[in-house]
Amino acid sequence: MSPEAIFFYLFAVMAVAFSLVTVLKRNPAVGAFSLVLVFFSFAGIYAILGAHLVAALQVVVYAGAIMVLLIFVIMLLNADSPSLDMDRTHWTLRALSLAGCATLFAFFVWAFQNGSLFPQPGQFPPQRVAELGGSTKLISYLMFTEYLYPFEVTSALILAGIVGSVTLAKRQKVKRGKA
Amino acid sequence: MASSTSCLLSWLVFLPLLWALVGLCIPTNTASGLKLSKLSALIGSLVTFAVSICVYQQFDPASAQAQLAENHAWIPSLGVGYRLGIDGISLWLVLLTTFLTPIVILSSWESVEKKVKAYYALILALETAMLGTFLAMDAFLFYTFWEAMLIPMYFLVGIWGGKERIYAAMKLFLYTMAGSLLMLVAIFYLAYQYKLQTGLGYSMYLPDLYMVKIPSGGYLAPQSLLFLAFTIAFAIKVPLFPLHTWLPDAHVQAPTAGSVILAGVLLKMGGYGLIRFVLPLFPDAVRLYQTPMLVLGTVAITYGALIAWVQTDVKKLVAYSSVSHMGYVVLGIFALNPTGMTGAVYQMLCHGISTSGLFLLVGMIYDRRHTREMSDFGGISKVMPLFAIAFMIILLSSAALPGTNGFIGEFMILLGLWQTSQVLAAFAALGVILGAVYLLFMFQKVMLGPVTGDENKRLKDLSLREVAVLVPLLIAVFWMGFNPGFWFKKMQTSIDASLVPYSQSAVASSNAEKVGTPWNP
Amino acid sequence: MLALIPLLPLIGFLINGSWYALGQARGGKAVPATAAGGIATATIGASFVCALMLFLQLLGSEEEARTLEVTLFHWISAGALQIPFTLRFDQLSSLFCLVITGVGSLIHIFSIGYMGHDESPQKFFAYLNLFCAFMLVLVLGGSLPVLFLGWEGVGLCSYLLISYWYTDPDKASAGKKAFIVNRIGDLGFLLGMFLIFTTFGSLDFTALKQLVLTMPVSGGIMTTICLLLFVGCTGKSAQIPLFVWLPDAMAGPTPVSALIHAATMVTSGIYLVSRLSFMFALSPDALCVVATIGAATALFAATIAIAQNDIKKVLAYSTVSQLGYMFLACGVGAYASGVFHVITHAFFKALLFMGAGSVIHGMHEEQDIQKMGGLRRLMPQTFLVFAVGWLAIAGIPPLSGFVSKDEILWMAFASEHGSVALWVVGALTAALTAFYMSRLFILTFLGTPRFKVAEPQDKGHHDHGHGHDHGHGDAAHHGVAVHESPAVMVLPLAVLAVLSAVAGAIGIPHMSWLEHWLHPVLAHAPALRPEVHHETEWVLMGVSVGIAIVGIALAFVIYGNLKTAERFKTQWASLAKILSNKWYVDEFYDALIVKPLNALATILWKFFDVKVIDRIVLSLGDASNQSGALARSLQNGSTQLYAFLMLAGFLSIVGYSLYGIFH
Amino acid sequence: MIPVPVPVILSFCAAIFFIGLAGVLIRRNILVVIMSIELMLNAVNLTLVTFSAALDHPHGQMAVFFIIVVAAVESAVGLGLVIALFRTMRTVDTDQIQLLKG
Repeated sequence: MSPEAIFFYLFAVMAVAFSLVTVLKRNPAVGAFSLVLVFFSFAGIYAILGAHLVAALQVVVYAGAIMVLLIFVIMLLNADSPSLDMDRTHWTLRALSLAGCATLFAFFVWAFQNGSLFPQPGQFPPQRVAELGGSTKLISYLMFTEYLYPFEVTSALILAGIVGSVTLAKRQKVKRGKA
Repeated sequence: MASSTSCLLSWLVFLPLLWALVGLCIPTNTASGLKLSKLSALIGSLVTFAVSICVYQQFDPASAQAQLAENHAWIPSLGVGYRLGIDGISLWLVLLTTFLTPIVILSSWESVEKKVKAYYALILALETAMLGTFLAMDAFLFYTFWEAMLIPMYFLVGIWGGKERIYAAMKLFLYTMAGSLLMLVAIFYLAYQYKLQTGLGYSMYLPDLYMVKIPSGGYLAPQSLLFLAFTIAFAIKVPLFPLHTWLPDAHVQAPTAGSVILAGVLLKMGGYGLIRFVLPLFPDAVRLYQTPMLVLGTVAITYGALIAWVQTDVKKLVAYSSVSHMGYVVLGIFALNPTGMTGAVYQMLCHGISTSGLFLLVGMIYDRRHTREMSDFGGISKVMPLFAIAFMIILLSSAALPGTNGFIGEFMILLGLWQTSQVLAAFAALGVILGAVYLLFMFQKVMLGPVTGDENKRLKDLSLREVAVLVPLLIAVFWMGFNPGFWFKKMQTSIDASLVPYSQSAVASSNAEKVGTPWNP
Repeated sequence: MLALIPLLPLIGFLINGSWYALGQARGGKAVPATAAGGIATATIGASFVCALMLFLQLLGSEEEARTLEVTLFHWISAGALQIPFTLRFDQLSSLFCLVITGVGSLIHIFSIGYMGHDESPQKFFAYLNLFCAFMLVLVLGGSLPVLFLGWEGVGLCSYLLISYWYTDPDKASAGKKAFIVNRIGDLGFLLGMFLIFTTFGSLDFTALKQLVLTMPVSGGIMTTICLLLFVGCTGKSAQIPLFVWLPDAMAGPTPVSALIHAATMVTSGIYLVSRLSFMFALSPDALCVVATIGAATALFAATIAIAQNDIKKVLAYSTVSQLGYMFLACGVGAYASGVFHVITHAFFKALLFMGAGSVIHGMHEEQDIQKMGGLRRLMPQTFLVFAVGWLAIAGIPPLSGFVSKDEILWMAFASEHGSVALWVVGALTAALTAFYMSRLFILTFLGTPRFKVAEPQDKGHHDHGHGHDHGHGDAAHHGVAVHESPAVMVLPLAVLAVLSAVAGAIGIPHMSWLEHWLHPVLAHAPALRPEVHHETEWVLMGVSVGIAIVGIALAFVIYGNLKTAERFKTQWASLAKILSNKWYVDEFYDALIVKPLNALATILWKFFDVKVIDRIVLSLGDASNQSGALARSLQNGSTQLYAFLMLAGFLSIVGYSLYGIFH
Repeated sequence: MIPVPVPVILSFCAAIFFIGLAGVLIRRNILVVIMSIELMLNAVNLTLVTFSAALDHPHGQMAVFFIIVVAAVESAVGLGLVIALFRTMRTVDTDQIQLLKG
């Protein structure tokens, strides 16, 4: 077993464990911190799979930006609300959901083991990627050539997101009496 | 069929609607404007009546064909056309409609106070829908008008009705709608069958549909199922015994005009539909279901009459009496002989006159006392002698006294039925007794006895306007009672034609092939 | 001219009716009875003149030509059903016409006096005229439907006139009862008419007569036809089981009782049977039923009449009883005798009723004979004419009642359809009739007044006391100022008294003009039973005279002295109770038919219609509501539920695909 | 070049995905729900990267790039919504937030 494989399994076990903590832990703050660890594990797996740019983005955007936002919100709401201490959904729904998830998970695992998913090899085997200067360079190149328009649209999307979240989160001059 | 040469029928159908639209433009924020809008509606309905008289004069009683026909393409790909025509049966129902509408408008002159303009517009729109239903020669057009009729009726009951008006309007709407959807499916089936059998494409033209051969035999054969689909739709409208419960609610809650139109014209749609669609389309199924239908009709007569007897609400009594009287119509139609059929058509007209009259009279007294409970009245004859006279005459017409219109209808229906089934005729004739029972009980409770209560003592007798409303009906009662030949002579050919599939020779060969149909002899 | 007979009264009705509608009904003043009554009497009088002239014309013509016919218009025509509105004046209808218009005219005149103080005399006379018109249509109608028009029309007028004083609920109810009971009979009439039409294809009397003779029809159908029609007769002519309306009908004004419920309308059943005698003659079974019902009714009603105290009720039951006689006559095939009795009965019963009316008028609306007595001196003229009527109905020769009744009894005994039993019942009835009529006469006119006689000069008071709902209280306190009726009332009585006395002349046995006259239109008189000898007739005649005298004598013995009467009454208390309660027939019908039907109707309405049929309809609506509610519970706003449903959907798609893969 | 069999990686992704889905379904705290959604997104991302590597094609990574961007925006807007909701309803309990209840 190669070191990469060992690292992969390490990260995988970590990710599963911390995601379970995220989902099951009552306190959302603890959940948020476990989630950061999940994100880091994912970043490691990306790196192992050769997607270095994605790994970097994962760390920067997810573990950095998104998590910070989340924790801010948690703290913001936690400050004046005892209702954050949540119970779970109705037990029937919970039981059925867990059963459904488990069944589907089993199905997927079974399908992945038995399916033939790789019809033909792609245009960019690792040697070629190396020739072209590494995956980061390749991705960046593609981003500004083939994916230029989606890339630009993304900026518009982010802009809309910024405006939207600001508008939503802004304290409005609410008329009194409306719950 | 001849291509359209005149558009008289179109004028007849759409004139009220056009007039209603014009009437909506009259500003009614002043008293004179209000009066003008009423007047305009009245004139509109009178003009329509005049047009229908023209139609009457152009009608040729010798021909059983649809006359004054109009034929324009509408949705050619589905075989739907704008096709109008008139025959001896629809002629009288059209005249009944145009005759009753001015009366109805005049009768609500003072009793309707809110949303006056909309009220009259709706009545005129309703007239258009009713006339369209009677004149449509295309199954789809018929269905369109048939459903369109419900809309103004729904609003008339729902806006100007009594306390429970929303419930009643909803019930009326949904109940009749449910029935007619069955009919719609059956119409599509027929159009599809026409396409299969002729290879010419779909057609909803009635004479085309009459030629469709539908497999028959057994209570669940295609023909029987189609028969049931149509018959349930029409039986709800008639209304035939177990499908009648919407009627008392609708009648009690509807404003006077609504009740009059409902009883006078809308119920006739059921009988008309049976004659126009069910008899020519499904002769085998009709013969198969003849006895059940006759039994239901007989039950309706006694059942409606018995229930009418124990009512305490005058209007409900009249409503149940309608159930009883319309039972006769079903009997006359399903007796399947010319006497019964003539009686049925005549009974429809008579019921249109006499029950409308009863509703108008109840409405007049309701306007004065704002109650319909019999126990609130007593000895009204004393304070309102003219009202008493009119009431008595209409009541006798409803009780089918010889010399009034009701007698001719019931006599002929029972005579026709007697030729089909003597036992059922004997049972149906019990309605003759029961009719007298409930009407006289009502008359006694309301009109006779000592004058009770101060309010009753102060009642005013009929005004000139109310007399003008009633006099045409009273004239019609006696005219129809003594000179039925005037009416029979225009409908005879059509009635005979509609019974062609049931004549002896047709019965003999019915299994081999459908012989004659009314429109393609 | 023929059309004028019914048209004239109709015109009178229209004049009075529209005058009423345009005048008094709209708040105008009441027209005096003399004016309204004058018009009405003039029209019916003119009608009488027409009838008389036509009758004379018939008399003068050949026997075969004694039919006048006029078709006014085509009434109903649809396919095979052709009913022209034909009036036919022949031997039978001519007699009825004369009686109706003649007696009718007299009663109209009488009413001018009797109804002099009524609130709306125009209405009364309009109804009366309308009645005459319908009655004339009934007897003149050339076919069954036309007859039926008159038949129902007279029923209507009877209703209107019985409940003429409608502010009294009892009187209004009496009218309603009359109409409804008549309607029950009419049902039989209608069905009989249908059966005739489907059997013979025609409803015209002349055509039917031909068809019946030529078409072979099974006896069963003929019997059914006759019995159905006879059901109609029992309704209109107040026979068992439908007689209950007639006594109640006395709620109407007395002239109405005289005209409708004694002289004319109630005899239309006999008219119908005679008119269709050619059919009845073919059905011995039907005849047997008719005779039995007639005899039973005669006896039954007579027993009730004994115990009644209302002067009009006694006469009413007597009418029922006499009508029974007439049906007995028809039932044994002696139609002419039946018609004969119709005529004589019309005279003496109208006389008795109007005499009673005169008494009631004079006594200020007092109708209880127990509170009368001694009117002989107070109302001498009425006394005199009433006595004639009494003797006539009691069967004292040579008055008309004796002649006609005796002939019926003879035929009941001797006819091939008759029997000794029928004769015994008839004779017993005759005795009872003599008895109760004498009782009535004694209690009313003889003896001493059993009321406080007021001073006759109290003129102003009793002029106002004629109102129908007035007078009882006054009588008790101030005494009754009995007065003889005015000439306008007494004169018609006198005419009728003369007629009652001499009318027997037209039907003297063995030289009966009437029988000869009616011979062509009626079925042939029945053969006599072989064992009966002609000498028996004289014996029986003697017996019936004897019976009448015994009855009268018995009444004098018992009621001549009121103490005897009281003792008699206590001796037979239970029987008296049953009789005065009319054998509890009304209660019986009420408990057996009316109440159960009403209960059934209520159950049908409140339970079956509302709780079953409508419930089913509404539960269909509810069902769609419920399913909507069910679907709505999915849309509960919980995002997680939606997510779960997505999961479930995905699961089911996967499951379905797997199922597809493995199968 | 891939150190472990592709099905194993994919199964791992599925595991994370369904843990996330279970979190969405069983938790009523809306913040935890949002975090669970992030988990699911990450699982999908890893799937894409895995396929990208297995199929020798960088387009999978491109998709992940865009997904990360959208996820960032999503969480920004989503958390803004949470704040707005909390402000009006004083709760982050999904059972209480049922404005769309029919």
